[in-house]
Amino acid sequence: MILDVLSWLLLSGGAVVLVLTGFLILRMPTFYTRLHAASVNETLGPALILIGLALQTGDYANGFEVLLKLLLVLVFLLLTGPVASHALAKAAITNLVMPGQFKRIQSQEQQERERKEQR
Amino acid sequence: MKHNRILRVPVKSLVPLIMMFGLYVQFHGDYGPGGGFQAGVIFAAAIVLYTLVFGLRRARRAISLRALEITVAVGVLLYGSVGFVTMMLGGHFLGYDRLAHDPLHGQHYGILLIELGVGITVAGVITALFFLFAGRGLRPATRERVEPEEDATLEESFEGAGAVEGTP
Amino acid sequence: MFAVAMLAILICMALLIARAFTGPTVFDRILAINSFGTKTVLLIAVLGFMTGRPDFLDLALVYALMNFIGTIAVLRFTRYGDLSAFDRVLEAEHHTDPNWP
Amino acid sequence: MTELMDVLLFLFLVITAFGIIRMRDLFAAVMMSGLFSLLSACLFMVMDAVDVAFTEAAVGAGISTVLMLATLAITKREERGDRRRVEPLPLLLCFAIGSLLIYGTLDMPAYGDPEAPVHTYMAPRFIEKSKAEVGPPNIVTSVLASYRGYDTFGETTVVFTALVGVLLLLGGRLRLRPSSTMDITMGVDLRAVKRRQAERRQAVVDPSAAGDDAAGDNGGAA
Repeated sequence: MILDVLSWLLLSGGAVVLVLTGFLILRMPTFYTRLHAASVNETLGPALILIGLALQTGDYANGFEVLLKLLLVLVFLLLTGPVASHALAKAAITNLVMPGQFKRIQSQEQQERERKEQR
Repeated sequence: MKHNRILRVPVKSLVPLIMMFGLYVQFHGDYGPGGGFQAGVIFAAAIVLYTLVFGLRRARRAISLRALEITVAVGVLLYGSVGFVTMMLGGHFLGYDRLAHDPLHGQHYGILLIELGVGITVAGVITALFFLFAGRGLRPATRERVEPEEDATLEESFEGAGAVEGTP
Repeated sequence: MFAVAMLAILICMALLIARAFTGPTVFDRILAINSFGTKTVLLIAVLGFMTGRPDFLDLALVYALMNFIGTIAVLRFTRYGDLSAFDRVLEAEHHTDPNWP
Repeated sequence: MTELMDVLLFLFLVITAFGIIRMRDLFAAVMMSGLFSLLSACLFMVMDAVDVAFTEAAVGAGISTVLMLATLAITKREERGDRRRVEPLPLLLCFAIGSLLIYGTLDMPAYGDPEAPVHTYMAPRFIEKSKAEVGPPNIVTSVLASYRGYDTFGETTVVFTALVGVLLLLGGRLRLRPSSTMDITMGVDLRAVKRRQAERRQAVVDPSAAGDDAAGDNGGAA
């Protein structure tokens, strides 16, 4: 009973997170703000929903196996999601320049050029 | 090792796990979803992931194209030879009943072997396809090494070009 | 109870598809598709519990894996324009290493 | 709820398909086809075709995207040709064949109809006997590997032949392609970048031209 209530809370919390961050991904003005929303969408939402599902596995005959697989999926998502977000941000920073950040990137490039010329 | 450390560390630990998961799919196909084809694809996906993060040349040093050709042929031959053996034992081509005393056990062995053949073939083919397609832009390994000075600037030239490109 | 989560996942999918099509830059599309892959993983997990047969979580794992590989490949492509051009950067980095081929 | 899911997933699928057709950027189209593949895998999953969903997820979403990207590196990123021009004859042909196909689907049994020929011809026999004859609990595996072993052998040979063809076309050796594949990347002209770098290096060697060059670079960048 307590597990059911807890699982319900986690599932609905995950649902709220998913919908909110989905709207943020659609409505945020620049790429990096969208990335911020998306990384929450990729870690917190699945974590809440999968843990909520894991609390329900007691009702099934092969519950332990299902629990193990759910945790495996969760670990995999938590491992790859932030890595993919990081790679995305890095690729975006090298390829595309946002309005507010143009100066900074250009100065970095100049610094590196100067360093190389000194070498 | 200054490039992509954040990418390298998780991928390095993930690749063997993915390969193990591929083997699980391969041998669990009788009981759940999966089988030789899917297992081969997952196994190849692990190698593709390694190649994407650590570079084609390093992956090709580990797995040469010659070895892949042999692997692919071995997979198809394994499948075909199971059929041949069943014929030698007096059954039909690919009639697995003769592989053991109990027909059910024979079926089990037969399915296991041919799924293994399919898995080996598919894994080899997809890895080789990826190596061949991705290697089109690469210089041959036999040529002398490129000038490091020129290549060291390549990455930065991309960044610089991106900055110029992004100007409003 | 699972229906709520399923509905949220479907709404989130719709929003992500909208972002994938309107996305002004390539990176917005990649972001949307990467998140979409995570949503499909969740959809499969929740669907199993909704139908009462949570046996197919292997599939969720495969989806997560393939989504990750696809994202990394796309990022390599956007950054180096080729799936193997990255090798030149690595080579330049390792030109002092005698073991490098 | 299940009906709502079906309707929404099919709607997403149709929207994605139209989006892919409308798209001129081939790179974006490749990524969208990955999305299409994920969606169709979800639909297979909803229809309980687990093995098909497995294959679709493994091949369609991951590997085919990677192979398409590797192909895209060899070609151009933009679709060529004027797309506002409408050719009347192909359009008419497409409409005729399309309407014929839709007319043909009207005779098909409804989805999940127990009286459909698929469910009355061979399927009941497989379902009843496969446990006793072949063994594995997954009937798809027993049909694929045992009852239809010849077909699977043929498929494996097809995969093998595909590799042989690609090996014949692309060759076993790495080809020499200096930097022509890099030039089309992200719209960046690498030759121009290299030229600029060479000028910069020249400017370091020859200090008299340095001021001009640096000014020119900054002007180009700012």
